[in-house]
Amino acid sequence: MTLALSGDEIAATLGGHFPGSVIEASKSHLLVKSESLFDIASYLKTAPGLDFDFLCNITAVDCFDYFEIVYQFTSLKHNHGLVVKARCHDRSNPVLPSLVSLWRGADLQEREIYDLMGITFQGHPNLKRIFLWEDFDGHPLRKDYL
Amino acid sequence: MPVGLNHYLVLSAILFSIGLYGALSKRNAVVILMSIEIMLNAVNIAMVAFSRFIVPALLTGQVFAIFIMVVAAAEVTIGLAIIIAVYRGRETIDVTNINLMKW
Amino acid sequence: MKFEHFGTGIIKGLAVTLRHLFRKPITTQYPEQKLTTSRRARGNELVWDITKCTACGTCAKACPQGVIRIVTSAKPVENRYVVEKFEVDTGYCIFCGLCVEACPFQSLLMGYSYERAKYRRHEVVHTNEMLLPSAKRPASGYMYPKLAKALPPQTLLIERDEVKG
Amino acid sequence: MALKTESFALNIGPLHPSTHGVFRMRAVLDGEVIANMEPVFGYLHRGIEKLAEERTYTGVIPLTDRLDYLASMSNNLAYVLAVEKLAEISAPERATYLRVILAELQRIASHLIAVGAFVNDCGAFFTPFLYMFREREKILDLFEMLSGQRLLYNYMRIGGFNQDIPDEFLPALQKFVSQMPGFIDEYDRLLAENEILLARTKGVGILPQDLAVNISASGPVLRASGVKWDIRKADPYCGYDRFEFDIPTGTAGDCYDRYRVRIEEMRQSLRIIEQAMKQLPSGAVKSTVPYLVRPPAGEAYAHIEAPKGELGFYLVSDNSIAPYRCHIRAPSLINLTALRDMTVGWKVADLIVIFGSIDITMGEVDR
Amino acid sequence: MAPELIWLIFFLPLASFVVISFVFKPFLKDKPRISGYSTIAAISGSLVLSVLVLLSVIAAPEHELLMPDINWVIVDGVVIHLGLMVDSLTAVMLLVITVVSLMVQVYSQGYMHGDPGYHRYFAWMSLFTASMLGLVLADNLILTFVFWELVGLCSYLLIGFWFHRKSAADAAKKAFIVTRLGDFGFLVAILALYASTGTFDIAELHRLAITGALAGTTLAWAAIGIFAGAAGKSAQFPLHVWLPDAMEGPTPVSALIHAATMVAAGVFLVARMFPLFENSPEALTTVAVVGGVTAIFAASMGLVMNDIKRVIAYSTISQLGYMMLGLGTGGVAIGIFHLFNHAFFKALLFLGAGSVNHATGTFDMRQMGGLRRAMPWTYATFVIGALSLAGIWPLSGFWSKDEILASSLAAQPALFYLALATVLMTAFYIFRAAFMTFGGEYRGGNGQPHATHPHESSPVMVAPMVVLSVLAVVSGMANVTGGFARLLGHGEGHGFIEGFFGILAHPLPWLSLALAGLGIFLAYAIYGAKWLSAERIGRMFSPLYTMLYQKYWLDELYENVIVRKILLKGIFAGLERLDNKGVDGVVNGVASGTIAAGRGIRRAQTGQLQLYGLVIGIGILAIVLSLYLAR
Amino acid sequence: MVLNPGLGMEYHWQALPPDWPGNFWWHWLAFSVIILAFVLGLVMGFIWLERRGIGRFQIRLGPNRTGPFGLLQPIADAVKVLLKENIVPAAADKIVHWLAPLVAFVPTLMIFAVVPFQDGALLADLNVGVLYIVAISSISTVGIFMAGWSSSNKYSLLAAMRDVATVVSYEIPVVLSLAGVVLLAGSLSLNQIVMAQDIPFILLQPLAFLLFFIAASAEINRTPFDLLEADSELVAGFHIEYSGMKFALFYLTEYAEALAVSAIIATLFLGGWRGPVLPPWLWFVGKVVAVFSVMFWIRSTLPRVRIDQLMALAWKFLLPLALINLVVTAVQVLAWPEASLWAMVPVNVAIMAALVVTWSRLLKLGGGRVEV
Amino acid sequence: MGLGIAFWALAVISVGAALTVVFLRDVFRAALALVLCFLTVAGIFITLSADFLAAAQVLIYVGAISILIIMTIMLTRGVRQGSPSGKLRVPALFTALLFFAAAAFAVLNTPWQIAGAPPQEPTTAALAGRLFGEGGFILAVEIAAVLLLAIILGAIVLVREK
Repeated sequence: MTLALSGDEIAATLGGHFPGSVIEASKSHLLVKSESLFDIASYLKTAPGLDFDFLCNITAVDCFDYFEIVYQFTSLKHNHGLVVKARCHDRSNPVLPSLVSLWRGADLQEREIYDLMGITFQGHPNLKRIFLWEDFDGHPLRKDYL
Repeated sequence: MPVGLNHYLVLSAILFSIGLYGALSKRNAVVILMSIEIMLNAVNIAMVAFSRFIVPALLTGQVFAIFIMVVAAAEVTIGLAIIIAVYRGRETIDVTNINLMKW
Repeated sequence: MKFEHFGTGIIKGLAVTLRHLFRKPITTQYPEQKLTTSRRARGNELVWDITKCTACGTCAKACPQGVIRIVTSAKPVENRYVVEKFEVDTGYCIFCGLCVEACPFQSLLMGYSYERAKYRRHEVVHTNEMLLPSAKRPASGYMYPKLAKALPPQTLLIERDEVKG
Repeated sequence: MALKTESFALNIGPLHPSTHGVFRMRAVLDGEVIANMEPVFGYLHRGIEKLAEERTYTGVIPLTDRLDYLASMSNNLAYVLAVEKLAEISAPERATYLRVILAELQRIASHLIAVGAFVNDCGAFFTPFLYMFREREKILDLFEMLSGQRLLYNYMRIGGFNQDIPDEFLPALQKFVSQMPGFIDEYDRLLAENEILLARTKGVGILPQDLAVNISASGPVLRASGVKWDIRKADPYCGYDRFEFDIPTGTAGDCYDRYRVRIEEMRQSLRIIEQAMKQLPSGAVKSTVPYLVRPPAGEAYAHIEAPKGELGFYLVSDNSIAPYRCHIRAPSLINLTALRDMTVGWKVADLIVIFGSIDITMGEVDR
Repeated sequence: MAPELIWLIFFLPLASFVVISFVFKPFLKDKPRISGYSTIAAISGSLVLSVLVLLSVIAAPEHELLMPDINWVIVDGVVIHLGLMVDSLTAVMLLVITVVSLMVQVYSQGYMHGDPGYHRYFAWMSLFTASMLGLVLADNLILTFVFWELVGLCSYLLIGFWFHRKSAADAAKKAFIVTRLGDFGFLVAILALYASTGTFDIAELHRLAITGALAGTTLAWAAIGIFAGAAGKSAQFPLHVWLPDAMEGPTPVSALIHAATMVAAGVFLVARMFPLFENSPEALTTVAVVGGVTAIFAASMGLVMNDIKRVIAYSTISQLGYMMLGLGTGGVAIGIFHLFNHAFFKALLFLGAGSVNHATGTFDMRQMGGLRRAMPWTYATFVIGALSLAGIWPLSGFWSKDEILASSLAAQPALFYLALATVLMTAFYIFRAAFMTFGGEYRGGNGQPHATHPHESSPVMVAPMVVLSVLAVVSGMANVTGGFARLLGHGEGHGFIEGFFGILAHPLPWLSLALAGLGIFLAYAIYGAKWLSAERIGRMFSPLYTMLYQKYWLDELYENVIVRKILLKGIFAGLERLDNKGVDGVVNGVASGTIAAGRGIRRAQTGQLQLYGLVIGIGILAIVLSLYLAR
Repeated sequence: MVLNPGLGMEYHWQALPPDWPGNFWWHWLAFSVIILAFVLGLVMGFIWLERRGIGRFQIRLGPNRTGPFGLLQPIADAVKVLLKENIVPAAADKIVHWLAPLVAFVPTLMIFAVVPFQDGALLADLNVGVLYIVAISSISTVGIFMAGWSSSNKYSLLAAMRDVATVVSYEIPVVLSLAGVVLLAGSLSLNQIVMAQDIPFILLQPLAFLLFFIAASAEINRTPFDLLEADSELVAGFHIEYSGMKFALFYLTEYAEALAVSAIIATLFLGGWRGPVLPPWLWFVGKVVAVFSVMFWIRSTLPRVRIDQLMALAWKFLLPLALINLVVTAVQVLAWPEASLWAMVPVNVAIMAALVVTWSRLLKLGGGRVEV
Repeated sequence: MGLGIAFWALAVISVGAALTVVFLRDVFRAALALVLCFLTVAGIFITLSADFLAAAQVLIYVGAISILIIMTIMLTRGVRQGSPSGKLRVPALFTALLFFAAAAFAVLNTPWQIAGAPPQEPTTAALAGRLFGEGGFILAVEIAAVLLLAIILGAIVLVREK
């Protein structure tokens, strides 16, 4: 059974390395500052005992006030998983760091989010629309898109 | 006038002249090569005609024609190889732009 | 090409196809031969039992495509609303069967027939009488095991294709 | 040709026999060799994630049928598992076993198509494809018997199934399970040692193990690269831990390994089905679930090992009758991430083979 | 014996070469052993056939098998045959070559194990063996010369086998160039002979020389020219300088090429053309003198070398001098008999050196020592070889050396004393090497980890050494009865026992045995028991030691004086001056005129092919027209 | 026998059956008609046979609607194809596009001029028959190339390039493997070769048969070498832009080529029209159909090779083996005792097996990534 | 008569094809015309009783050379705009005409010694005898073989990448 790591415990270890980066930690997930997302992700990828080598899933949720990006990390080595979230509060120009340089699996998923949710991932090598055409207006998965 | 040796030889001369003109005047290297092939064919016709009309029992002319074919095949192979090599380096097969032999 | 098995692999494959040459074809010559569909078949139309329908609209709510339109009389008759118009736009229907599943009065059933293509687009919109069961439009046993029992058993390829590999 | 020529762009797709739907690859060729390749998506984008936000939880199930339309059962399963997780509903025991049987049958059906189409991409004149279709038809017969349709089953429900299996199902299934291994052996005789197939697939389109993990590949693609990762073992759902089966893995990560892994997985699926049939309990197939499911606010991620890979549904509920957000982790899409890396430097013919060996369904890629 | 089978002797190794080069090397890179096996198989086949040839020759020793059947080149009346000449000399040489080659190839299986150039090595070894066999089989001088150069080429390739080492590459070049100097003489001799006789046929030349049709100065110069070639190949003074350097090649190569076969080709050539020498006293004397001088000269240098392979190399030069001496004073049988024996024990010594090197990683004897215990087999076989080389009764070296001594005493007493001194030196230096290598305590090898604990080489390397050591013991018996000499044309026979012990009834053997014993004793005293300090003796004879150690400064002489001073500064500089002032003046004048003209004409040179074609076409037309009009 | 005093080429046309009514012109006309009928009829038969046969290999029925057993299907197809609109791409090189099907088809038809249907029953018993076949068949390539080039379509251009590469490579093994047969028969005339086959040459030249079968399949682009029409890669290859009558000609060419190769194999390796009991022409047709059946059996089974593997197969496998076969045959012809020809059969089969196995082991053909 | 018709037809077609090769701008079509020219020359060989040579002509020229030429055309750019004539057009034309005049003059003014003997029957065996037989051209054949080998190597070296 894939062990879902508790956000609290991870937050405790993360607090030492990246003070102030964790906004909220619960049993189910970990909410981090979007600025430190990349550092935390690279830490999670390599830290011994964690070894999250598999970026299972990325998705974005439009919560009106903010966009919430949900990362599902999995470690094939230890068979455990962790949910990390980050938020974008700027609705007009939401920006997050791209994780493509860590996990290339993020490539198409980030493009999909960019396309459908309109969140820009900085550092993505090929951030283009993926499902819709280039001059498509708007981002359909936003709640305010009709 | 029944068709005789002269007919073939004149045909050969015509083809050779056409080939000569092409070889001297065209700018595309491949076309030049093609013109040279026409010239070689013209020679072959003359050879075979000689063989047929002058020494029909010996076939010497046909033997020569075979050798000419061999040489033609060789010439085309190496010529095309040169053309491709030149094209790779110079991006053109226009012989007026190929003046490696200058000086 | 690597000839790892120097052609024996190719020969084995040829033997397999050769054996198939002597098997019975598994295809059906459709218009002459027809296979019986599943007893729970969800054919390409709905069958409506006008007598049981109370126009409650549950089916319309359950429909993910919104193809069911029900217009009832303004006044109840015998404590029931009368259906004035029950309309299914088969053109948009995805035959998911959720309406049949949702109907609390067993008045909506899936159709059993399938050769019901139409030439005009408006003909696919079925209303009232057109939805009633008939010999041409039998109802399927989808969600109704009793109905299903009465239908002929489905033809299964597994029964026909006896040859073992 | 060994000669260096001008490179030129070649559009493969969106309407091309070997793109398995409407997929487009914009390839830059140098002679026959792929110098660059860019996949173009979106020709079948229907916005299913957005549509799901407008439907009831039950009403989404027909939509999931249309994701990977070659493996609708698996999509149904993943979705209902996610909703059950979100709403804290559990299915009855009989339903759990049935779900395993159906999911594994679906896996066999999907792999049959995958392998058949893959060999077709290698240029076999439809023969293996048709042989495999024959077996797939038998599975579709079974599914039709259960759900009334052959492709878009819409059979699973939150908390179980919409109706119990008919009596004639189990005997037919038994017959199928006993016949199928013989057919798989036949496929092996036809293909496994065929020199041409070996030449076309061995060492072609290698996806190294570290790259496979890094691109989040899953399913047979990941396992062919030598990673022993199967959600049925790693994170068992539907009681997969009650069954004995092996996870076949490849070594080289080439097209041939992906083909072999799929063939072996079919055998393992048959093992699971046999066990599940023996253990199948009687009882209800659906637990009591309100007509309109209204899960508590929150979120849930449920994933299953679908035929193409890890299929996950991420659902967010705001305590209404419709999901607030429904995200689908589509294995077909994510497995394509490394397509460029795998194909550049190979020939056009290899591009088709490599693409075929990944096994995607456009309905799932574009959603 | 069918001639086709004799051809096969030559073609088997050649086929091996072809197969290795064109099949194994490109296609079976990962299976190097196969090329070794094919070489061994081919040479084994040749060996069997050679034995058959030898048997048939023994059965009818007077019968010369001549097969000048195939017309090779016909140019303007000059016919060059491809043919075989199989007489007793050839038969003996075939046996020597195939046996030693086979042993060396077997040994190489172990020695070259894991070398990246394994295929290449065996390809060249096969080619060498084939060429060497062709050389001894050839029936005319042109063919001989072709194979002569082929073995030279193989020698060049194999010396430079590890061409990435500069020293090896230089040594290969040096060997090639120095031997070419001699070959020039050989070629001139061939052409001179052809000019005067009109034939390249060896048998024909023999006949002419014996009947006296070919005589006088021509014959003398031709013989000396041939001897120049032989001296180059056989490393005779003053062309010996390449052979010590040639030790840069792999040791089995040294054993095969630079000890047993190729260097002996010079001796063979003189023997092959012996009727010419026989009828030219000047040439014969030259051969004897050069041989005798080389013998002692090389032996003296061998006294002080620290590199075991160089010691053996100088020993080889010295022994080749012996052979020449034997040829020059006693005739074919004596020289070739020594060649026959020498091939076995010298190959053995080289293989032993290689085995030692394999264990210690070095050739420097100062870093060895004490290998007696670590490598008993190598030790035993090496000592047998050394004893044979030193000429200890009844080992093979004794028999042939004794005959050379005897013949030189009879013909050239002055050279006899040189030879006697050589006996002493030979015994000394070879046992010096033996004691430094195997006696005392181990001194660490080249310092690499694997060398700290030397151990015996693999059986595949030891086995050939054992075989060769057996041969080194018994090969001398071939002439105990006088059979060998009889086979090669003269000498009378006597019983085996009579010959075996009867030789001790003469004083000469005792003298040489005593000198050899003295040499061994001295070596033991200095290097074995350390009664005398080597350094002190070295200091005592410091100038002499230095001279020997610097190889009489011959290399420097060649390099600095002849090449640099005389050639470059003297002749070339003079020529240069003439060239610069005289010739160039004229040339420059013409050139500047031409340039001036060219500047004008060069406009016509557009580089456009078609223009050239056009001009050619017009030219042809003009010629045709003018011819027509002129008619 | 002077057959055509008018043309002055009398020496080409050798003995006709003596009882042939009339003179040369009859022969010419009759045989032209016979050949046309034979080719067209058998091609239709082949199309039907292949579709039905592959259907049965794929456990389905194949065409069975038009006529009994679907026998009229090829005719229906032909009618359909002929009635279709003829579309020429706007960017096409029109003249070449028009000419291409003809250039491809005519030489294929010409091949049958030298194929004997029974003893002496052939249009022209050329004494250079085998050479003629090889020479003529290479012309179709030009037609295919013209089609690929003139369509202004990248797929068809790729197919054309593949075709040229294939033909240039495979001409050599074809000629070399036929040389073995010619050596054995001692004649280039097909009728003479048939006459020489007291033992069918497939037994005496099994390796040559294998090589010729492979190489010829590649030259006429039959599976597994059908790279120029590779439906999974190049969609339809060189005739992607052809429709209507022109497409029909290409379709016809394809099957006529298969028929030609079948006929050549039947003539050169299977003893041609020779056989007991049945009339010779029936034997001939039977053998042709048998060879073709093997072809579509293979087609129904095997995947397609890749272009570099195709090249590698020609240069590294077929060519060396063909050379070896030629040498072996030459030696055998010179040295084999005449009486024991049957003994040659097991020897040659053994040689073939050994060569194929060793070559397969020795050479790792093809494969590998091409770095850009 | 028939021979005459055949000759004239073939001659006209071949000259026309040759002119097309030289004057057409589209190189690809020029190459096709070249194929036609080769074929007609093969036909002319047949009228000259050289059957083996005709087959060889088709095999070598049509089957190999023209295909190589076409392939080279494909590999280079600018096929349609083709092959313009160079600056040497006029002198070339002059030379060619002069050559033709000279050759025709020579041909017509030479008293050829036409042999009355009938041409060889099937030439294949006779040709083989001439090439490989006693007193034949075996040396030339071998030289041709060496030439071909050299050409193969040369072509490979030239076209090899890097």
